[in-house]
Amino acid sequence: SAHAQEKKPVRVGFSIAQTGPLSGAGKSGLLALQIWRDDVNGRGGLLGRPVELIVYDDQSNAATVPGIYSKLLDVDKVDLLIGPYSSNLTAPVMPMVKQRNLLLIGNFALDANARLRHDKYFSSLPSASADQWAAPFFDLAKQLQGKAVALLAADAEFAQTLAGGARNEAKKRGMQLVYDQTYPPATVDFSSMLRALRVKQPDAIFVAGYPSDSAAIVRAVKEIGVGDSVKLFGGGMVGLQNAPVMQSLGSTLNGVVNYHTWVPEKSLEFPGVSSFLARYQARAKDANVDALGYYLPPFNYAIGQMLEQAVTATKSLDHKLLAKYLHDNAINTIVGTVRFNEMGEWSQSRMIYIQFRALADKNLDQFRGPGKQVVVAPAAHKTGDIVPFAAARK
Amino acid sequence: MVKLSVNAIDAGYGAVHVLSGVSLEIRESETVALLGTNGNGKSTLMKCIMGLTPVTRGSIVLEDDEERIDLTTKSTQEIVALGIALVPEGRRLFPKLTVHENLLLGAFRAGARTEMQRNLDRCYAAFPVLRERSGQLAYSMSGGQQQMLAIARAVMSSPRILLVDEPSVGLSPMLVKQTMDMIGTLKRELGLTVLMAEQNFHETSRIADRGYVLVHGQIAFEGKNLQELLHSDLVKRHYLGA
Amino acid sequence: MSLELLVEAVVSGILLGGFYAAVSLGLSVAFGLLDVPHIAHPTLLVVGAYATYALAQLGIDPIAAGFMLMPAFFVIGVGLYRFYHALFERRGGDIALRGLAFFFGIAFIIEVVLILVFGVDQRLVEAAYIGSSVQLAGLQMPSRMLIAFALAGLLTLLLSTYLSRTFTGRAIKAVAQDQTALALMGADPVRIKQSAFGIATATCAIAGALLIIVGPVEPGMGRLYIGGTFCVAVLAGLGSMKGTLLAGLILGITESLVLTSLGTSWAPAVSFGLLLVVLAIRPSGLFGR
Amino acid sequence: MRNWSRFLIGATLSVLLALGLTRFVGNEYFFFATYVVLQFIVLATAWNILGGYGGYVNFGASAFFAVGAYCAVALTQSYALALPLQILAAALVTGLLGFAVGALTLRLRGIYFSIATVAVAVICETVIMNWSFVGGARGTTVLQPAAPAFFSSYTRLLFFVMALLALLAVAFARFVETSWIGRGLRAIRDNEEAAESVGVPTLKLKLFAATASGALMGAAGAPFALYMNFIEPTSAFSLNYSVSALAMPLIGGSANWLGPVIGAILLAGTQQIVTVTISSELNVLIVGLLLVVFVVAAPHGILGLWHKLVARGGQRP
Amino acid sequence: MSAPLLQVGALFKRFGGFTALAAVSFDVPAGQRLGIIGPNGSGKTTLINCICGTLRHDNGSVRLSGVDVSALPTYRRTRLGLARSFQIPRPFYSMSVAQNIAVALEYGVGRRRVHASAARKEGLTVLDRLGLTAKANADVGSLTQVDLRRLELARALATQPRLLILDEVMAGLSSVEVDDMLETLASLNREGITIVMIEHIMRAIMGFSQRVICLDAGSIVADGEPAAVINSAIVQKIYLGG
Ligand SMILES: Nc1ncnc2c1ncn2[C@@H]1O[C@H](COP(=O)(O)OP(=O)(O)OP(=O)(O)O)[C@@H](O)[C@H]1O
Ligand SMILES: Nc1ncnc2c1ncn2[C@@H]1O[C@H](COP(=O)(O)OP(=O)(O)OP(=O)(O)O)[C@@H](O)[C@H]1O
Ligand SMILES: [Mg+2]
Ligand SMILES: [Mg+2]
Repeated sequence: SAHAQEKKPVRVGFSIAQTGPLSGAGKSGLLALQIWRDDVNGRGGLLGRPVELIVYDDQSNAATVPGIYSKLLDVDKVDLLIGPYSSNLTAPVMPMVKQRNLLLIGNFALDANARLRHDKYFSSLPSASADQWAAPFFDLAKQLQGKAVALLAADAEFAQTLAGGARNEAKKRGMQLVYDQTYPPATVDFSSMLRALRVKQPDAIFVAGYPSDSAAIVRAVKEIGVGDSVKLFGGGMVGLQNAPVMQSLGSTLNGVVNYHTWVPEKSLEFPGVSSFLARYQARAKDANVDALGYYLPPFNYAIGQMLEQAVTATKSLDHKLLAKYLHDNAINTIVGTVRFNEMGEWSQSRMIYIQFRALADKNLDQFRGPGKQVVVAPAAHKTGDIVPFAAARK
Repeated sequence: MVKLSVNAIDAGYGAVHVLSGVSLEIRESETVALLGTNGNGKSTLMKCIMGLTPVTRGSIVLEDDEERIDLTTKSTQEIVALGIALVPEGRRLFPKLTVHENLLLGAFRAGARTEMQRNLDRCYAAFPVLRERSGQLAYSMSGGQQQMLAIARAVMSSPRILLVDEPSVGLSPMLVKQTMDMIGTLKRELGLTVLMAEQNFHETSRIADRGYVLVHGQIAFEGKNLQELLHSDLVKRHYLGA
Repeated sequence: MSLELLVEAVVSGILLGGFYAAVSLGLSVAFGLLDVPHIAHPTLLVVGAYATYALAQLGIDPIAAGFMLMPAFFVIGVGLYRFYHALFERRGGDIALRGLAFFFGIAFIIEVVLILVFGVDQRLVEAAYIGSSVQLAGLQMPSRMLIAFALAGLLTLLLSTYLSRTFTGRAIKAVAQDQTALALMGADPVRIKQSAFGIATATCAIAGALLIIVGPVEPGMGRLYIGGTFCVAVLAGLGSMKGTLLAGLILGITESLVLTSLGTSWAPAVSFGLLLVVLAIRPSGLFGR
Repeated sequence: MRNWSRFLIGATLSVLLALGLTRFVGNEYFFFATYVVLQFIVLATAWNILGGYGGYVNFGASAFFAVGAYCAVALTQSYALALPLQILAAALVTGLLGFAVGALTLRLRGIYFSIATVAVAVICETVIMNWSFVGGARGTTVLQPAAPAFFSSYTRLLFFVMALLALLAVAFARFVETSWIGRGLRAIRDNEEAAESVGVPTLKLKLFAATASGALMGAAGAPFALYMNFIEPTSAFSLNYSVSALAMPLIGGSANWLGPVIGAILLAGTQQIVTVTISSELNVLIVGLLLVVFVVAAPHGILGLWHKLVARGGQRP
Repeated sequence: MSAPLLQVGALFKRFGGFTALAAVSFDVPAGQRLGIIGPNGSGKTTLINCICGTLRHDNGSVRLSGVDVSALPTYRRTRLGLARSFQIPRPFYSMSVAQNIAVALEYGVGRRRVHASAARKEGLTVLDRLGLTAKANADVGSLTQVDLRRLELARALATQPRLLILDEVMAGLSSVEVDDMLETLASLNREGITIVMIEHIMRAIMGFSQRVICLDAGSIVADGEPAAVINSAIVQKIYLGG
């Protein structure tokens, strides 16, 4: 590898939020990509050249993205591109890569290619659309004989998209939306809303929210209660995957069923993931990021692996060849073997729903082992049966 | 025995020299008039005594039985604490506080707090309209009412020496008389020492013991008693409309 | 909407309003009374929240932590004011606008320091009263909101008594109106302002504790509270403590009613629309002078 | 008059320069970055007309910017209007919004006015959030059309358009400043009642300034969605626009039309550079420090500092 | 016969529950020199504010040359030839003395294009009249209270009024200065400007007015020849304290 160091590096460029509301996940993802860079360089780099990351902070603000990606392409002349974290920030990049016919691996952007149908876009998010994302939740609701559904979503991009999916999936299964409300960002007190919702006696409650709301809603549920009718509570609450939030909420989380991408359960022990997490967790404290790293980091490491496998196999940095390879082959990553469909989405959705069980308070380590975040859907990865909300909270 | 002496001071604002070599003296229980036409430095002199305008040369000394204090080295708060109060030009009330609140603030200095109630009664007795309007915000008082409030507020601080900058400005003739009477009363009853800049020489001369005339930032004339002052050419020319 | 729901919404709104008042009281002093364009106030709240978090990690109760932090915050406030005074007030000029930009700058700097020290993740605290509720005349109310309301009431009472009953308090009310005149009353305007700013900042310790008791905090959160806190302080009529409590309650009740009835997503428009309406009728706020 | 002719020559040269740049600069990134700086020149200059000259601090610049942007989006979605018409329409709508804000000055002074503009911004944002036609909270994709023949990319066209807008804004601000309008606004800033009593039609002037300022801010926002190929409320209503709109004139010097230009170039330029160099939480720190240092070191803006230095230099023989 | 220049008809003004003006009516024929006196707080300033439109009156009418101006904003009244000075001076602080005048010159008479050099000359004439020439380029902040009053008057004059209303412009002037000012005002009056003057300085009122009105508690209590008004029992009692 001493030889590799002398060669011109392979530059991988992207922006990721290190400040602003998206920075919590963004920073943990960045650490994962840096670990991948170190790993790949340890293995001798790509095509015998060292890998260099060119990273900018987009401040969680979509308005900075066009400038940043133009800089990456026109000034830094990067060899490979990764999208910014989250859908809203990816949107401005899509027309650029389409126009210039470049390969882009999207970073947890939901349904980013729907409009442009760019043939060199690939997603790292294990779900192709909002419908697909929400579907397992409603399967669970069906399983629990749920008919009346309440929907509560934050008035912001991701939550609204997901809520759209939830509405479709509920309708498909003939369920009735008895409450469907959007709440403004920075809402402090959810008790009024929960009371209004409780009156409608729903069987299932689907919440799409961001970290601060998610925590506040979960607490309000404990304080105010949601009524005896509710058998399934949870859905798309961002933030309940974050270590500090989970640790603080502790037993308050019991019974909540929420989406996730990876948890330490038997069915998700893909090769390499535990060793990655061990290395990640060792560096997390110094980097001041999420201590567990279950949500975004494995998938960001996987982004690196996707590029690595394609480049190594094709022995080329030609985007056309790389895209073709990614379309045609199964990619082995620490989050499993991935196949892409023609839209660049995962051909098999792997969004999982977990139920928090038997949690104690003030204990971060309990989340490190199985049994606490039981995968209840989809069937392929299930490690336990769903328990109705009230029963799971006892 | 209290005495305030201003010794050959120079003062000004940056490049503008206003006072040069001004000396004067105010002794206990005296009422001293400070005369001088517009822009000659009367207000500046008073501000110098209060430590609001820096003195570039000379000293201002307050003497009593125990000590001699050079005021030029003291801050305004310290000077006020020594029992000197100023009714400033332009009134400088707290516009968005009520009349009552303005008066209470007058009693801020430690020495005045114990006598607050007595002083308050005294002020309300002298200016009944202030009691009537005690809840009104100062800015909405009429010009003359504001002037009364400014004087009353200074009295609230139980001063030993009271500096008054043109108290009669904006007051009706009747109130000018009453104000002068009140200052006279304070002097008689409390032994208050007063330095008063005033254009209304006619009314001033009813209570003044003696006076100075300031011309172009210098003391142009010193009247050792009222008679001397009344007969000074300068005064005749400028104030008595000879 | 049923009557029961309405009553519950109003009660929730009152509690929420208490919280809004609590986070705005310091601003009512610093901005309302002292005329300091303290746009960094919400950021100091977040500092208070993180400081509470740090103490809570040591096992100290968050409310107790808030009170314990008050002296330190008083000192921080004094220091910040001295800095501001030396750089702006003493030099004169158009301080209102420059001060605004200055405090924006300060807010950004503090934000970065918070990121560097605590990271960017959300932080929460735990306590017995978080996640529990109290049965009050048949209504179930979150304990943490009740605490927020009680503390807001207490702070309002203390501050308004202090301001109207003590000499220093009255001087604080006067100091922004005419400093020279205040000096002529025998008070040192700079020291008066300094201690008032200290007091204003000390309330950020308690209010910050409330912030993290009520919900998770993150370093950039201050920005979300700029509109709200200034709205409350202005609606109150600058500088009135009772007005601040009342303005907080009005906003809280409005928001709660809108959230309970249909169209929750319109809550901000309704609250701020209300502010416009009040200003149209009373151009200097509810208790403005 | 001679001053004006010099200004006109300068303006013409700038247009030619901008046009030349779109032909001869190869690096696309240049246009992405300078577009943003130009956009801030328009925004800061527009803000200064009401805030700097008239003393009414508008704290809701982001509302004007975003409403302008959304107005253009709505028109593209429904009528596919040409860019100049979009800008015109956006200016018209935000001009009306400015007029409404100007009407607030009828009763509200000082900080009360500023907070009212914040309220206006929140209300506008809520409306957009709930307006599904333009994408609501989720935002919507607005693809750039093909670039017209002369320009090799659409971003270059946008750069040129923004350069024209900046010139227009600056010329307009300069006209206001040096004409009777500017002197009237200054009197209003000093003392409104006294101004009125010497014959200054205060309400009319304020309405004029608020309308013009609003229209220009809206125009600055109109091409935003095309620049991004996308729009969503959070970034369009970013606090950044409101802060910059007042910080830039302040840093440059708000008494003169050149002040906002200098402030915008300095602050927006630094931000652009920092975003792609230091690029971490430290870029927030740098903006913070910049604000603090400049308002402390240059109380009358950079122009004020410059005049002071020149005056001092001039005294020395 | 043409209408009087100013007609005030049954004017009412209340502040909250307090009635500051109660049915004030009077006419001022063109060319008259009218003095208004009255105890502090009797409503004189409020009256002017209502006439000029700075305050909106609750009831009644104000006519200029027969035209009802009650609904017009202040600036329109100014352009119809109505100018006033403020009792507490309100200069444009960011401007020099000359620039203060320039604004009034430019806006006072409709909005007209004043040629720079012509305006400068016109401005200088006005400043000269009031003895402010030497301070033309001075910062307003450095003026004394009395100069600020002169500036108030100069700025009002620059709007080229037919009717000039002065609120205590002579407060704080010494006798000589009062005489100077009276001289200036008299010459303005000779040029055809109607002048309404509020003043507490009796010498000025008596030396200047052709007619005097006395207000008390918001109502006119005396109106007529100066000597008759001054000697009336009511004026003696409420105003002069004789
Ligand atoms: N802040 C200031 N800056 C510069 N010059 C000033 C300032 N204040 C006063 N002056 C100047 O100082 C001189 C004296 O002013 P001062 O106010 O002491 O006079 P005065 O005798 O009180 O006059 P008046 O009768 O007008 O009150 C004046 O020429 C005035 O222009
Ligand atoms: N905004 C206001 N709110 C309440 N009261 C007011 C307001 N403005 C004036 N007043 C009251 O109205 C009365 C008349 O005031 P005005 O200023 O007209 O008196 P004035 O005759 O000019 O007195 P002066 O000779 O002292 O200037 C006073 O009692 C005053 O306190
Ligand atoms: Mg004086
Ligand atoms: Mg008056």
